[in-house]
Amino acid sequence: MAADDPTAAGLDELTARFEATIAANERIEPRDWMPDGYRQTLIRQIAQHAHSEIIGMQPEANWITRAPSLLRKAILLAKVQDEAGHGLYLYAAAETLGVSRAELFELLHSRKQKYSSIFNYPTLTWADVGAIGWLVDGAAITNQVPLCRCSYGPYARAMIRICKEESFHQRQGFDILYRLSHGTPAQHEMAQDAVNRWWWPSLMMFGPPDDQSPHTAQSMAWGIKRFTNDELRQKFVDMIVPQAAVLGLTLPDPQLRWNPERGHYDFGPIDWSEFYRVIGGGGPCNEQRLRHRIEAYTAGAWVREAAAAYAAKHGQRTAA
Amino acid sequence: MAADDPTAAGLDELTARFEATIAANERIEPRDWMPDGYRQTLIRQIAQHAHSEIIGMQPEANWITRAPSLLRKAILLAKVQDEAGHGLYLYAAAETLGVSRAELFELLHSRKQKYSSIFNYPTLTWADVGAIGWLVDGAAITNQVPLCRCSYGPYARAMIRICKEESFHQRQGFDILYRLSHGTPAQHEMAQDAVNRWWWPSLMMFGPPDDQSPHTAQSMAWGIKRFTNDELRQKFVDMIVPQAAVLGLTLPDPQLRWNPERGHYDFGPIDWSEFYRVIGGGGPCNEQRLRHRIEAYTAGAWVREAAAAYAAKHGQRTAA
Amino acid sequence: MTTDPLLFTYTLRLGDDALILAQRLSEWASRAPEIEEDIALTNIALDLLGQARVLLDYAGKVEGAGRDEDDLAYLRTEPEFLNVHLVEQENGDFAHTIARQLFFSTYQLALYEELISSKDDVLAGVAAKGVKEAAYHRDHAQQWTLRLGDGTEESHRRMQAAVDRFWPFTPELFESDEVTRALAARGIGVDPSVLRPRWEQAIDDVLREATLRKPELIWASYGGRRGVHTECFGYLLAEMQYLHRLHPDASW
Amino acid sequence: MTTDPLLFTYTLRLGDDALILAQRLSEWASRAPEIEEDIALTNIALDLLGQARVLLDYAGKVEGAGRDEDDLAYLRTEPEFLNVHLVEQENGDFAHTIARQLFFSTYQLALYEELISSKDDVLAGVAAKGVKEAAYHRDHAQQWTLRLGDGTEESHRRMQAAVDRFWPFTPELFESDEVTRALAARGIGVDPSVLRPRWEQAIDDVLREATLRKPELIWASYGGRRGVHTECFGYLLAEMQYLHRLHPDASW
Repeated sequence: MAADDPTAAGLDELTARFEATIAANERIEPRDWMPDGYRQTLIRQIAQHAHSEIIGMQPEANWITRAPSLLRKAILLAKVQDEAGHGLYLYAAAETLGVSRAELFELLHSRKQKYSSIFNYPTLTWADVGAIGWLVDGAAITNQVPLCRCSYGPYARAMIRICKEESFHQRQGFDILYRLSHGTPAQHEMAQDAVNRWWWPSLMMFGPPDDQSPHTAQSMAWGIKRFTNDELRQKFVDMIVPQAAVLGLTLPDPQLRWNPERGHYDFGPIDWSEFYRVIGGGGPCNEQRLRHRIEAYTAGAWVREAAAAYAAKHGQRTAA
Repeated sequence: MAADDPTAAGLDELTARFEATIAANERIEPRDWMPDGYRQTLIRQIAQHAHSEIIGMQPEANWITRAPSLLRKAILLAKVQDEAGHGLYLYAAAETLGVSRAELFELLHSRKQKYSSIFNYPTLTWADVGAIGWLVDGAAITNQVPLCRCSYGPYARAMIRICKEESFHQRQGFDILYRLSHGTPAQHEMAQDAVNRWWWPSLMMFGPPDDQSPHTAQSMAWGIKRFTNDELRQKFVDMIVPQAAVLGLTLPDPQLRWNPERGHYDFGPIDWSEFYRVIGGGGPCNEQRLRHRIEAYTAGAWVREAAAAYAAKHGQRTAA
Repeated sequence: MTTDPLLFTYTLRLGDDALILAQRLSEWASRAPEIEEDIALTNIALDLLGQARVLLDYAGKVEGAGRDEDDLAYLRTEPEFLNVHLVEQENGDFAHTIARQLFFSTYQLALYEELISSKDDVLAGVAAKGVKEAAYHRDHAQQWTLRLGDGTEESHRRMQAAVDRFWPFTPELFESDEVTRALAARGIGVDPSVLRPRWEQAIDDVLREATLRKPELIWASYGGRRGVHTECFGYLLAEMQYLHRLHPDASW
Repeated sequence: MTTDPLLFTYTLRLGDDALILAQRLSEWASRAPEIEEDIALTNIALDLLGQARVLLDYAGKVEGAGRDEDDLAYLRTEPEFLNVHLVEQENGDFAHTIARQLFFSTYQLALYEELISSKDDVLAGVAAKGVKEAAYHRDHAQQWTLRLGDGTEESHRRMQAAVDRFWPFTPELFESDEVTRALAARGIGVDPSVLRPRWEQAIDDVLREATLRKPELIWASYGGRRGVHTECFGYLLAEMQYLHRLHPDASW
């Protein structure tokens, strides 16, 4: 879209230069020419990531007013604020590819772009805030750390900032669960119940298995992705299992065990029908999350209009 | 308004017949001729009474969802329902005088008609529900029982139905306070605090002292009013003081004592500046009550329009 | 301690449905679009609360652990409530409240029509009284569904949105499990799956007459019968139980 | 047990103002009109919550009865909270939230500017840090007051309605009583009545520039400093305290 209209010869040269940059593990910047597929893939991925930050505020915001201590309330408020900030970085990164925040919102609200399906599950107890921090942010970090080396510069730089904050979040989630697990019996039960509910959805956050993920090869060739879905999922499981032991909580998978030959934890089969159902709109909160988002955005329209009108008026007056 | 346009001679005769009816303690009915002042006085009084029932739902509805037992919740729900019913009777009685419910709502919402100032105080604790039942409904009954003999038939008949239900309400309020007063120390304190806050406003419900109530004489001559404000206030005090002793609660008036010569309880001076301030819009909830009312009415406009449209359409279809 | 755990669970489910819907309806008091509706909504809330009180009282007796209706209403935690998700959903606008009521009362009427012949005297008694109440609630909701669906353009749009919104919460009404099947086999309870055809027929008829589109089912909300609720429920419980819990040693 | 009851009361008042306004502002999370405002409102809430934590912690120490910040936030009942009515009022629309913030932060900034020279090190410390925070909050609210007041016709109408709505809650900010007078005399606290001229001037200027009408004062709401609140406050407390109270023996 933002590209020139090069001759066929010019196009070959541009492509070669683009591929050389990728091959050299250097960064593509907004001013650089890039193939349209690369651009579209990045827009889709960054937008989905940005939307996930914005929608992802909801399940946690659900517990801010009810947080059981002031310290926890402050930490949770700061976390939800970070998510809004991540959304901003990411929409800004997407804008460098020639698509505006307003357009992306429109695509989110009309269901033409997605957000991470994990946020279509409800936060039913305070322990869910812990489970989201530990498991969901844990999975997010596993996904995102390699993105800090993504071939597209603005995205990679946004991810570096985001990953720093996410690792705080994961530690805070762990800390919440640790306190619950070592607290009263009711608190322990709350923690275990939350982990039981969030474990499998967290594993699904890495996307479908490699043999059902047709775009992975291209994304890896472009340096957008560095590992396959299954590789990342395995990294995550290997990270989480020992942490669960420290927490004193079990993971709801009887087939989970150390495999000394592979040097990894084996785990049971994932219910991919649930994954596709939730992606397709059949999660417990799909409707609710999007409705909440659209209602908030719609209710704020007059505020945005007022800000625009004031800016226009103010400009005029200064000019006059 | 609904009256004919009689000649001067005819007017004399009508006036004489009207006054004879009043003198005979018989009822004026909607079909009867009546002086315009009589009609206007009644409209104002019945409308204010109807508005009070409708606005009066708010302070009690405030505790339905938080009622501390299911039995209390049911009783309170039923009471608030009764108030809506009383509102209906009274608007219907006013309509017999040639003014529609919609017109009366408009007068309420534009502050051209008033409701009882007592509802401009907040219900801060569950005990306030008891205090309203005991004191506010007690004062209302004292006011209303004589209205069952009001010279205007539809109003008198509405009052007979209302008074029956109000006496239930007063007993229930007493019962709430009795349980609180004889409950835990925190409950007792809650009850005493509520009585402290509601006592003086209840006394003000009877209106200004007789020497500042210029319309009383005319209303009594017309058989609308049967007792003066001060007479009713004294009746109320005489009824309440012994009940307070049974409740084990004190009334916040150090000058309150039995006067054997008068055969009544003496009580301290009322702060009429507060009365006039609250009437004039300066009570803690004037703004809130009217805003709540107008918001509910406005939010329901589309529902009323739909019902009207459906009725019109349905009529057409039946006709076709 | 529990003398009949299945009956206890079953009775709680019925009682919680009634209690929680009564709680939601009572939020309308002083906020209805006309006085007549303030009266009607309060009336429905009162009927349901009355049913809830008998059912929770009975559940406490069946359990045999000395819990009364207030212990069960005020001192259980969220996962101990067994109502369907439909009844806990927020009121929304008047159309939403009507759609929720239409779906629930049509179901409850069919349920009580069957439960009337329960071998359990208390449940049969609740049903015998409740069948008249549910019929009135259903009629009220039907009439408003017609008026709003076939009223103005705005009311049609709002009513359709409300029907769409609550549609995914209706399959849970008919969910059958070991509890309902066992009690149905004993002639005490009703397996709600048998009520579905009657419900579908009635709802189809009303929607059609109201010029409303029957929604497609994209997803269905389940979990209430096992104590797993939706995010709005915690707020409802906090409001309902706060005062009672604040004074643990008090009677009211 | 209380070593300095006046200081305890005074510190609680400051702490409760900050705590309750933080609670109200945090209701906005995920609901703001744009992402930047989600960040800004959360930021203000965080600043206020931070102030509240220091103040409540200190109040507990002054009291000397072993209560910590959480005991004071979660285990006091409504009449024990000493915040002004302004901060407990419901959020309303964005204009309402901005008007409430403008009134409060303009007051708090003036207060902290004085409190900075308190002889009490903790209060002086809160003020020293808080003065920068309050200045930012005030600027944020001022900018939005200008944009909304002098934006569109709709935003002007909404902003004026918001200013009118909260105006009666502003005199309470400057209420002086034996507590404030005694602490002011000891060089520890500020008698808020001295802040009023500065506040009036600042607010007058903003309203004028925002093309808004300064409301007439028809009534004024008082009572918060003595623990008498408005009807909306009980709901806020129930939501805030429910979970903590549900687990009396837990730590989090």
